[in-house]
Amino acid sequence: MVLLNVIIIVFLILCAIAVEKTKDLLSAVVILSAYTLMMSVLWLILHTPDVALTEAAIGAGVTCILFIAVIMRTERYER
Amino acid sequence: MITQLPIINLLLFLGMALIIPLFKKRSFSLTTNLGLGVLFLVWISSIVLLYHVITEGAFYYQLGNYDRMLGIELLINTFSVLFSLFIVSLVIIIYIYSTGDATEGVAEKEYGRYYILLFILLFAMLGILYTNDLFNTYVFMEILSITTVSIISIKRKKENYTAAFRYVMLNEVGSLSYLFGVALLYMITGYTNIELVSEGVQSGWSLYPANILTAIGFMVTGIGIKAAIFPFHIWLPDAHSTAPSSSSAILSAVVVKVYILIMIKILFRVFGIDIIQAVHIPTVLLVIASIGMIMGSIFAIAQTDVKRMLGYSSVAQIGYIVMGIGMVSMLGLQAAFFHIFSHGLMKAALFLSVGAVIYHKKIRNVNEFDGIGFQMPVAMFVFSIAALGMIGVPLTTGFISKLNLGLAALDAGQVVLIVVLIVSGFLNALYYLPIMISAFLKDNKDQQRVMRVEKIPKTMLVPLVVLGGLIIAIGLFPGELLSLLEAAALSLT
Amino acid sequence: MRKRLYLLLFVGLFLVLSYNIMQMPGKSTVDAPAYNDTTEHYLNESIEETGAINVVGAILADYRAFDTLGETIVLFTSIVAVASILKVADQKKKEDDHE
Amino acid sequence: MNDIIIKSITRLIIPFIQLYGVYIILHGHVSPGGGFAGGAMIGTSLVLYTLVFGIDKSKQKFSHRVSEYAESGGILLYVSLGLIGIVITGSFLTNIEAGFPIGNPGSVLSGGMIPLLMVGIGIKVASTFITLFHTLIEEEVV
Amino acid sequence: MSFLDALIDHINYIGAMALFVIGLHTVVTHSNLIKRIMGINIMGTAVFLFFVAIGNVTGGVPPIIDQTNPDAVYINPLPSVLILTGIVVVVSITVYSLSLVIRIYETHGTIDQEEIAKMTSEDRDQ
Repeated sequence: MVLLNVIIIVFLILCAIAVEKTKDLLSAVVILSAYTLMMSVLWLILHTPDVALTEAAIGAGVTCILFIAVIMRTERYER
Repeated sequence: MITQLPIINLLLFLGMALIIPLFKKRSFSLTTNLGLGVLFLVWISSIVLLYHVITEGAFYYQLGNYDRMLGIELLINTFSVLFSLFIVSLVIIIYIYSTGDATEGVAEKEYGRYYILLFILLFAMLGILYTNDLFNTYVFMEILSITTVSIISIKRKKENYTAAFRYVMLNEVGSLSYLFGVALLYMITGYTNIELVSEGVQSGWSLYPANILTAIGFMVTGIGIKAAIFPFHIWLPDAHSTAPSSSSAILSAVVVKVYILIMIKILFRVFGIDIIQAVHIPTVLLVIASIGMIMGSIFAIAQTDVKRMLGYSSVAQIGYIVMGIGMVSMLGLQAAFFHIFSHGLMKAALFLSVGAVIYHKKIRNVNEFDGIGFQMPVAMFVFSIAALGMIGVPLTTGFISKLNLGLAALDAGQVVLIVVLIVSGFLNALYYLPIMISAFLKDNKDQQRVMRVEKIPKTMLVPLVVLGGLIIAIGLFPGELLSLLEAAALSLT
Repeated sequence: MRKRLYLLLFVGLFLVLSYNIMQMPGKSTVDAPAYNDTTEHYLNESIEETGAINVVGAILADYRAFDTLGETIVLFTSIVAVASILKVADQKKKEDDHE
Repeated sequence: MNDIIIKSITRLIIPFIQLYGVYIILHGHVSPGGGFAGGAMIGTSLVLYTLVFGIDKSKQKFSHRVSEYAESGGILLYVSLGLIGIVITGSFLTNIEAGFPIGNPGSVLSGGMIPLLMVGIGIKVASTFITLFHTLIEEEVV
Repeated sequence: MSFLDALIDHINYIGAMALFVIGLHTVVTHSNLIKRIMGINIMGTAVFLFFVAIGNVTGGVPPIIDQTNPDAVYINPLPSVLILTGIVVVVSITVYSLSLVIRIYETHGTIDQEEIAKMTSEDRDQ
């Protein structure tokens, strides 16, 4: 369990760095979504199913849809 | 019944915000009158509460009848009631003014939303003052930040959007830092109630100093960003200068003060004087305050837009308040409280009189103010009184607060601070006096030098006169207020 | 150059904070300072006091219901705020269509 | 999107998503979940409807007026439940002391006002998210 | 206790701190507005992870009381509640900032902070 925890933490940090480095905003949103989902998996491992459920629905679902909606109305690439 | 008043005050504001959409079809004056009625009700109940607290002492209000370690608790003491009364009174004055001039840049369709946001703003500010819970403070702080930002962006101008965006980003960084601090304190105490956390912090200081140190760092930085304390002030001039005039007055006179009050609450009630002195917070605050007072004034001199100038002046004035806090003595705290009052009055008067000039003459550039004192005597007269207060001329509230700060500095043995105070006063004079001189002494090519009362709505004139009168009245008779403020400072420890 | 400086600053911040964290209460057990009498009370008494077996739900909607009220108000405010920026008044839209 | 497969699958799947959302909301006090998660699920199901059938049709189903009532209604339900506490016990948002039935712990009908508050939160969250999505993808005319 | 053990014990806290700093870096250094909002989201989840790690108990079970098993060790429920509130707040702020981004794009034609700053300084010079 501890090993899984460490792996997920490393994965999260890599995802966060990837979000920062990606120039394509749409990809960045997809990575952010993966990051959030992985975060909710971590919270499931840490025995907080309530928060994991909410984060999966709100963070990964709604936030990313809203981000994509706005990127579609504005620019896709970061300069 | 009296013990129910705090929650009733909160619910009145909330209910008012919720029923405004129902009046969409009716005439708008009905809504504003109803809002004024609600404000007066809360004002009266705040006075009743103040009387109750002074005669019978502070009391707690437990939501849901749960013990403080389980549920959320409101603490009603002199500090919270006095400042909620101050906020409500100042907002009543600005509100009356705004019924004449909410128009400045706000589309007519948006009036309803503007007042919804205004009442939720009041709800959040009162909630912050009443609550005795760190996490509850965070929730109210988020309501406050989202409403303040949206009463800036509601004007729908180009520069409002960018100013609002910068504000919301920094605000959110500040909130999350504060939340991180709450997490660190929760980690070692297991409570979120301020008094229980404070006990836990005192006993945990020897065991987990790293937690407390990091928490102090995060919380002070986070709230420092929101309160525009000097190195974090970059959002303030843009945000306050682009907002509609009545919003600028509320933001500058009230909202920033609420964040400073949270900071006082956290420093004195959560951590306590011993710990903050052990980690040298007072020294840091004093240095930051001194730099802020000087630099804010220097930036203000360089501005040509009058509202931006007032924004930078706010940065300098926040320095005065932080200096009072940084002395960590009863006198210093009392002086800081008094300056919160006097700066609130003076900044509201300045922003509203400038708003009247913008409303009537459509000019914002300092260089175009020539001879305007003859065309708008009331507004410019109030402006002059408030500006003299800012400089620290006797007979105004500004003089009393500077006197108090100086006395507190002498008491603390920090003579350097008095020099800073005097220099800052001179710098203030450097940018306020030219406006007054050009307004009353210089000729304007187009207009004759005939003084006549300006033709602006009475709802705008009366608040201006009231504010000017209050500045002088409190400047002449500060005794009552000072003793109340002393009680408020005592109720913190 | 400026980016490098920022990177250095943030790495330094991270190192300082990590050093601090190492001195904080470590592995989470029931002996951790945060697991105190409040927690015990929530876990033991919530069924009698609220009748809910999910303690998170009990705290959310009963013990700390005021927080949740504040949070619904945040949602309400965000709707009003977004509408105040994005909604277009009737007349303006018509004018835009004419152009 | 005019794909018949997507449309029929969406028609099929949306009731189940919403049913699950309602289930999550109503079981907030006996199992993980509650108003936020369930409300967000219902909100996302409506977002899915908008994405597949277009915003005009979605607005017919979930019009501006309905969402306005739902938004205020959620908070008003919450506050009025709290006011019962003030009247009966003298404290805002009281649960069992204010006379709400405690029920049989573990069943759906338990927890006094907790399920009711969860319903209020759920309505609020669902309507908020769908309104925000509509507002963000298309400027609405007042 | 060796350094590695201490590191493993504190891994969630350190991860949260790292994510917080990465988010802060994104907010402060990037000039793309949408990227900055993403930074806020990362910072938010970092703080929530910190809360969850505080509430966690090794070998515990979720705080849903099982009356048939009185010996069960439950995790601390309070941090979960605080996060539930926090998540929704961060989403609200995100939505509001996104709507601002839409308007900024319409009025300025770009969502890059530096270009906007250049434009406004040109406006002021004129």
